[in-house]
Parts: sequence; C-alpha cells; structure tokens
Amino acid sequence: MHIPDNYLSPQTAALMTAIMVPVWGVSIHKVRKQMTQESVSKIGIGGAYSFIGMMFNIPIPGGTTGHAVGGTLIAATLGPHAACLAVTVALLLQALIFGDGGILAFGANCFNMAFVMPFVGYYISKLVRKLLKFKAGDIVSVAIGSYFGINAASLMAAIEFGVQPYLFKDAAGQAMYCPYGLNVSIPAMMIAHLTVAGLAEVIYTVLVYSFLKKASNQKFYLEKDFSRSAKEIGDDSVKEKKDFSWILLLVLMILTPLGLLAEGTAWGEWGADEIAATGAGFTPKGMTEGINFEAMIPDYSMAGLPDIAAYILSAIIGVALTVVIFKLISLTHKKRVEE
Amino acid sequence: MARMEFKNVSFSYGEFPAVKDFSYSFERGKTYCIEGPNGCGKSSLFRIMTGLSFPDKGQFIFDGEEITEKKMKRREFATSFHQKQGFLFQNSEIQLFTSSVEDEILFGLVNMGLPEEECRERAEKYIHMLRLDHLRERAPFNLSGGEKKRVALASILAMEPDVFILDEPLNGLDEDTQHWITHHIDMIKSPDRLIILAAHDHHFTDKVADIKVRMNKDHRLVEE
Amino acid sequence: MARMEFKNVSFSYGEFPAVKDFSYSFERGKTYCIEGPNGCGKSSLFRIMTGLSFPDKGQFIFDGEEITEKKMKRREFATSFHQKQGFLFQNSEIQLFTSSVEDEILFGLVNMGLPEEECRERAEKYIHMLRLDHLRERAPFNLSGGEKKRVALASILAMEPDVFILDEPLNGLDEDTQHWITHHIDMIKSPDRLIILAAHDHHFTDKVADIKVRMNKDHRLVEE
Amino acid sequence: MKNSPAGTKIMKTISLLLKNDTEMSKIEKGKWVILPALRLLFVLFLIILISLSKNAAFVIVVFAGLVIRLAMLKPETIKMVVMRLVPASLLTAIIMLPAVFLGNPRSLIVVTGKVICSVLTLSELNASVAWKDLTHALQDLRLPQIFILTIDMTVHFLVILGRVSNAIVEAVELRTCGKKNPNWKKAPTGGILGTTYLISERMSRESSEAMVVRGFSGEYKTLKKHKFNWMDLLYLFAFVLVLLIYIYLERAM
Ligand SMILES: Nc1ncnc2c1ncn2[C@@H]1O[C@H](COP(=O)(O)OP(=O)(O)OP(=O)(O)O)[C@@H](O)[C@H]1O
Ligand SMILES: Nc1ncnc2c1ncn2[C@@H]1O[C@H](COP(=O)(O)OP(=O)(O)OP(=O)(O)O)[C@@H](O)[C@H]1O
Ligand SMILES: [Mg+2]
Ligand SMILES: [Mg+2]
Repeated sequence: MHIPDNYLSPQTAALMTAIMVPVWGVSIHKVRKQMTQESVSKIGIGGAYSFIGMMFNIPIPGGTTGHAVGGTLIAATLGPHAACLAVTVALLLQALIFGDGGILAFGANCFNMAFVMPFVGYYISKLVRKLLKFKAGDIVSVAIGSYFGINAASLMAAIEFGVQPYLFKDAAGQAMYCPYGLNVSIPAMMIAHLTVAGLAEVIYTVLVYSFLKKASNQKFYLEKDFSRSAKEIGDDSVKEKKDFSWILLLVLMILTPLGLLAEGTAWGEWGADEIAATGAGFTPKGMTEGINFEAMIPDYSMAGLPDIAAYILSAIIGVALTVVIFKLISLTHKKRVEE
Repeated sequence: MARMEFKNVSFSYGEFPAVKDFSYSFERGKTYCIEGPNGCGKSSLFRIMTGLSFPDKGQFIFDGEEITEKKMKRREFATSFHQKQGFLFQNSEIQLFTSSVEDEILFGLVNMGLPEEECRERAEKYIHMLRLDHLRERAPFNLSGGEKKRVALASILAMEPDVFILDEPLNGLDEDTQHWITHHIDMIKSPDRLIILAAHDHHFTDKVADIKVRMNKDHRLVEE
Repeated sequence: MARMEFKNVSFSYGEFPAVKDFSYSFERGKTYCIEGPNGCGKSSLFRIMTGLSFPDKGQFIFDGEEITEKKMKRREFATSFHQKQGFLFQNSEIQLFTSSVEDEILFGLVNMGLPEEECRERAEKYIHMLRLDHLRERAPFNLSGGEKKRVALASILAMEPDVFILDEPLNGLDEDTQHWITHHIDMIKSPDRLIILAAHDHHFTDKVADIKVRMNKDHRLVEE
Repeated sequence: MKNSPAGTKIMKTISLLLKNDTEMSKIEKGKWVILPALRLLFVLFLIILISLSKNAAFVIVVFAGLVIRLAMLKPETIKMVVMRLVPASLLTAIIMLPAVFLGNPRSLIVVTGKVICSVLTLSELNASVAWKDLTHALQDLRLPQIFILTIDMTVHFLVILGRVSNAIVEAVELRTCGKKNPNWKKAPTGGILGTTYLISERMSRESSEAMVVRGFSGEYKTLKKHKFNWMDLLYLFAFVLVLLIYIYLERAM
C-alpha cells in the first residue's frame, strides 16, 4: 500500500500532506495530554511492530503482494492518536532510509495508513467491543476492527491512484502519473486487501495483541472504558510484572526474511522500470521526469550482502530507530501527569 | 493578595523527589523560616521561588501571576521578576563571579539601573557593615569560607529588594557576623517586605522568624 | 612527645598573610577547638597540619619529624603521613569525587589497604550511622548541601585515624546530625587520639573541646 | 557593551554542553557486568575495523548493532549520545559534500556512516561504563599510572568546570536581573569566563588534594576484582563475530 513517488501528481501529494498537518497536530496534542513520559517512549515499540509488520510480504494471487500494517493494533493498545504518530514514524523511516513509499507521497501514505487505518480500525473495534461484553471480546473486536481498518486504508489508496488518469494528462492525452483509472485500481487494491492482505492484518493484529496482553504491564487503551480503573492508561505505577513486549519483536525481526518469499511487487508499488510491463504499455511522463530520491538502503537490500541478511539488518535498523525516536520524543514531554 | 503562593507543587530531579505536594501562601510583611532535616527540599523550594526551577506539578504564583518556564523565557518578564528578589545561595562559593569584592557588590546595583552615585554609596555602606573594607580589592574566590559568605550576603543585601530569600545565611559566619545578621534582619523587616530563610539553628530562627514552616524528610509540609 | 608542634609558623598566600608567628603544641588524647573570626587563618593552619601547604617561616613538626615540602614529595612518606590523619575540608563539596556515596566512603578505606571484608563492614557501619542508607547509590555531587556534608563526614570518620582534623564539621547539618556528631566526637576520644576542630558555634565547642585555641583577626594566636 | 548578551548566551551554551557531560557520569546501571578493559578494547577494535573497511555493507552491519544497543538505553542517555552524534555527522557531511558534485555521492554516505559509527561506539561506551571503571580498564591494560592520572584529572576538571559554570550562569542571571543590556563594564563576560575557569581550576586542585589526604598514593586501588564470567565470553564471541563479518564482507568485494 506504499505509494511511491510520481504515482500521484504533486498537487495530490500536497493536498494529502495539508490534510495530515492538523491530524498530526491534534495527535501530538492528545498524546501529550493523555500519556506519561514513560508510555510515550512505548509508542516506539508500537511503531516498531508496525514497521516489522510491513516487512512481511505475502504473495497474493495475480502476481502482487500485500502486507500487514498494524495500525489498528497500535490504536487498540495505545490509542488512535499514538498510533497515528507511531505509523507516521515507521513510514518516515521506510521512505527515507529504505526507499519504501515516496518522499512526496509521504503525506498520502500517512493519510491512508497513519490516519484512516488506525482511526477507522479503532472506532470499529470500540463499537464491536461495546456489543461483545465477554472476556475475550476485545480480541474479537480488534480482529474485526483491523480488517475494516486496512480495507478502508486501501480503498483510500485506490481512490488516490484511480483519480490520477482523469485529472492529469499530458499533451498527447496519456496519463502523466498513475495510468490506471478507478475501474482498475479499486478492484486491484480491494481484491488483494479484502482477501489475503486483510487476513494477514487480522492474524498479525490478533497475534501481537494477545501476546502484548500477556507480556506487557500496560492497560490497553481500548479497554479503558471497560475496566474499573479507567484512569490507568499508560500508567506504569502498577508495576507488578516486567514488560516483555520486545520479545515478540525480536522473534519477528529474525523471521522477517520470510517476507522475501513473496515474489513480485505489490500493486501500485512498481518502480518506473517495472510499470510498462504491468499492462500499461507505456511509462508515464511524470515518472521518468519526476523526483528520484536515492534511499540509503533501497528496497531493503545492500550490495555485498545476501538478501536475507540485508532484510534482517533493515528490520533491526528500522525497529531500533523507531524506538530511539520515540524515546527522544518522550523527553520533550516533561513529566507531565494527567490532571 | 499573597506575595507567593504554592499550590500543590511537586518537584523532582529526574527520579529523585525533592518537594512533594507543597501548598502554602507566603504573605507580605512577614518573616518565614523553613526548617527540616537535610535533604527535605528547602533549597529546591527556593529554586522554584527564584524561577531557577519549575514545578513538575502544581503552580507557583508570584504576585498573582503563575511563574512558568515559558514566561521566564521572555526577557522582560524575567527581568522584572528577578528584580523583585534577592537570593542567597546555600553554597555562596559559586555565587561570586567578578574579580573584586567591590565589583561583586556593585554588579547587582549597576544592573538595577541605579545612578552611579547611589551605587557607590550603597556599596560603601554594605562593605562597611559587613566589615569587608580590607578585602575590597581582593578576588572573591581567593577568600576564606566565611569571607566569601560575607561578600555574597553584602551583594544581596545591598540590592535591598522587596523579597529576600536566604538559604542558610549564617553558615560559616563568625559569631559577630551572625549577631549582626540577626540584628540586620530585624532592621529590614517592613510591612511590604517578605523574608524567607532556611536555617538549622533554632536559636536564630526563634529570634527572627514570625512564622516557622516545617518540612519532613518525606519532602512534605508538616501541618502544625 | 607532642603529636603536632608549631614553632613560629608563618604562612601567607602571596602578599596576603594567613597565619603569623604561630607557636603551639597539640598533644595526644586531647580535643582542641580553634576559634576566631572569619579569615583569621584557621583553615590555613589546617592546610599546614595536613601537609597540603608548608610554612613560609618556622617549623611544623609531626610525631617528632619536621614536615617539609621536600619530604612530602617522597610518595611513601606522604602516604604514610596522610594515613595517620582524617581531614574534613571546610567546603566538603569539593572533597567528594567519586560517582557514588558508597564508593566515596570506600575510597579512603581501600587506600589504607584494609582487607575487602573490613572495608565493606566499616563502610556499612558509617553509612548507617550517618543515615545515608537511602543515598548509597547516588552521585555525591547531586545531593543537598547537608547530605554532602554527611557523606564527607562519613568518609573521614570511617577511616578511624589517630588524628582528626575537622574544619567546621557542623556547617549545614540538621540538628539531629549535629547532636549525633557532638556525641560521636565524645565517643571517639581516646588517650591516643588527637582531635582538632574549627567551629564558630560556642555551644558546640563548649561541649566537645578540652582546650580552646583562639586566633585573632591579625592571624595570631591569642594567649589566654 | 552591545555584545554582552551574546556573551552570556555563549557562556550559557557552553555550560549546558558541559552540564550534559557532567550528567554523563550518571551512568546506565547495566545488569551486564563486562570487564571494562574488554569493552574498551572492543571499542578500539571496532573503530579500527570501521576505518579500514572499504565497504558500505560492513558499516551498515555495525550501525545496526549500535542502534539496537542505543535503543536499549534510557531516553536521557540517548539524548546525550545523539547530541554528540548530530554535530559530528553534520560536519562530516558538509566536508564530504564536494564529493557529491564530483559525481561520487556514495562516498558521502560511506564516510558519514563511518563517522556516525565511530562516534556512536565511543559515546555508548561512555554512557554505559562509569568513568572510574574506565580508569581501572586503562590500568588493566597496563598503561602508565601517570598517564591514567592525567586523563582522570582532566576529566574531573571538565566535570567541575561544567558544574561551576552552570552555577555561575544562574547567579549572574539572578543578579543581572535579566536586564536587557546589563552593564558589563564592571564585570565583562571575559572576566566572568575567566573567573569561572579559575574557580574550576581551584576546585579541581582542591579535590585532588582531598584524594591525597585520604591516602591516595597515585595508584588506583579497587575492591571489585572482576571475575571472568560467561558474559565476558559472550563479548569475546562478539569480537570474533565482528571480525568474521568484516573478513567475509571485505572478501566479497
Ligand atoms: N542536583 C540534584 N540532583 C539530584 N537530586 C538532588 C539534587 N539536588 C538535590 N537533590 C535531592 O533533592 C532532595 C532535596 O534537596 P534540597 O537541596 O532541596 O534539600 P535541603 O532541604 O536544602 O537540604 P539541606 O538542609 O541539606 O540543604 C534531596 O533528597 C537531594 O538528594
Ligand atoms: N586561596 C587564597 N588566596 C589568597 N588568600 C587566601 C586564600 N585563602 C585564604 N586566604 C586568606 O587567608 C586568610 C586566612 O584564611 P582562612 O581560610 O585560613 O581563614 P579561616 O580562619 O578559615 O576563616 P573562616 O572562618 O572564614 O573559614 C584570609 O585573610 C583569607 O583572605
Ligand atoms: Mg539546602
Ligand atoms: Mg575556614
């Protein structure tokens, strides 16, 4: 679902970024108000789970691939605003260091995966949770929520792709950017996500969510209205058990090379060299003439290293940097305690 | 209106608490002594009063206005705030930064914008009162412990502000100077002036304090 | 034989005199208090006693041997000399240089070459006596003024040397600790031990001193 | 004097920088007790390999290891490490910038990467080993006492300088009353800076006197004799691993 550069017109990219600015602002504000310094640094772990999730590519019939994002997962554990920030940072690292998702398209990617996904996922989970009052109800709710979350996000991406050829054409009438209209992009994206990728997201979310429920000492955001001590979100003063939320992260990190098994490129994530072969028949002008940002570790691979090693290394660097960034952010958040 | 008001102030150095849930009003015209065992948080409280540190929780209100880190970043605000106070650090050794005793005392006066004439007069007066005449030209950091304390005291007292905050003013002073200070504090009391002291010597606090404020080793105010 | 003997000792910092023509014998088994106004030369006298400064004129004799700069340059001599003494600086802030309170107290003990077992035991004992248990892991320079003083005291007292030289030991301590020190000094008095203190508080010196030695502001001994 | 507020600013900045250094001694309490000498050697070894390698991949491998270690530290410590990292890497990047225009953009990344790795290695060591353990480490490596003592005293001086300049900035601030144009004629910034230096110098001299008075003979003695444990062994293993990776990658080039 990572939109590369030059698939969207600069106008679209600018619009999406403009939409994200207030969203980020509100998220930061909320996180500052609601969370303690220590739990802010835990958002990093959430971001790391999202980063890793996106590295597990799964083959989808038809030659493309898909992956989990974990937006709803983080929203359920830390709240949708924290999730927005967590996914944003994961996406930023992917764009800057690994060339996954474009620089100009960053705002659009954030809109889909850091805004639409966690918020839709979270509020649907919450709705379902209200109906399912039994003990494991939360797991069922996040499962359902995450399915809707990822599909809402991919629908957004499909629309962004699909409107391009109607709006931006060159003199010869050929599409400047994404060559596929809504009639192609929506089915392509949605079939992938309603089936395999959606399932992947649900499995990933449930797996990590139930692990965290056992291993972490935090009260989950989703549960705050459903337990007696609603105040304790992110409150670590009740430290009965140690926090082991990083263990699964470690395991997943080592497993990431499984994501390499999926051959092919996800729909809409082709490089400029691949696009003509997908059936478009030509390479749109905007792509050959657009920006070409060279990432430090492009496509999670490095010259001189076997792919598996490079993939694990990328996972390590991505996870570690996400954690570092949120630990740093937590410092600016000076010991404020919710009133 | 209270001169200084603490509302549920808590403050800590990283993980180490220094002041917990402190609420108190310091009124004009009174002299307060803050007492308590070592490490109870007296000096930390003073750092908040002087705007060097800020509460983690709760509010510190001076003359009806809450003092926050953000406001103190504004130069004019900080200026007018600091000008109302004279603060003697507990370790006065590091409070001295000029290269002669006379300059040390003049420094604050000149910066208050007093006319030169008056600066010199006041400096003279306090140099004399604290018996520093023979040390006038000496470098403050090369003096004996008690002499340093005297220079620091002179430089604060000379500013004659409305609010005095003195952290263990008697420490290391000889007995004559101790008596002088006790007497001087009585002299400078006025209906407009707030004086806050920390001290461990109850003979002294009995003499000068109108009101005693006690903190306990749990960093909390002891209600009497 | 006198433990420490001063023969016409004069000492100055460049042009500034600190001790003038000082002659006195300090005997084993006694507790001396040195009194005098700020700047009379008490701390400077202590520097000579501890071999940190040397007389400009006259002699300082310790256990029958004159202490000179040249001798102190010999490492073995200096080490064995210092091991006989415990010196509390007036500004104890400066005396702390390790990164935890426990290490601070262990430092002197380890340098005395005591076996590990005993080092730990003694450190434990003094940490407990000076109520430093909760500060054990803290960095000494991040403590409150009085806490620092207590750490410095603990690290000196733990060495249990034959000669104690304490420059204003009560400064900045809370009243409980002041009482404890007064009591402790009485406890450690022994026929072999020489204790020399400087202090401005006559309640305290009255209680602990066997003999009072006065200096005047002209840096001279006052004969009684 | 117009330039004086700038003077206080400079002083404030310096004191802040040094303050961070002071707090460096608030070491991460590692549960991992590894012989400090071993760590020191490992750091030197890493830095040498990094500078020798002609290969971006090796730098990235090392970088991955270092960031994951960084991520495990406390937020405060991370901040200190990053504060050192940023100026160092920016400076290198600027110096290397011409390479980009000469058509060799890769070398900008590689060289900057090397600098980042070296600085990271050193500051992580700094943040996780207490200074006094490092002195012991130097001793274990049989360096001459006088050398160790000199380094130790220098560091001590810097720490004190940081503390003193902080205190003085505060004192000045209170008494200039934060005035817009404080009259510095009486105490020009130079004077204050000079005094700060003199006070620190004096304090560090006095604290080395305090060491001497407590029987310090110039030789650091220690109680905790480190016993070689399985953690050390693991660490040695890391040595070998890094070396193997290095050889493998350099050969592959
Ligand atoms: N710079 C610092 N870093 C960390 N903790 C500190 C620091 N300064 C003080 N503290 C801690 O904060 C608490 C309060 O210290 P404070 O200096 O306010 O005490 P105090 O009441 O002034 O004591 P004293 O009578 O000894 O001067 C103490 O527990 C102390 O250990
Ligand atoms: N480093 C120095 N450089 C120059 N003069 C000094 C220095 N230290 C002390 N003096 C001067 O030497 C004299 C004696 O100082 P000393 O510190 O011995 O006094 P003291 O009796 O300990 O006083 P206090 O009661 O204040 O501690 C004083 O006049 C002082 O100004
Ligand atoms: Mg204090
Ligand atoms: Mg003295």
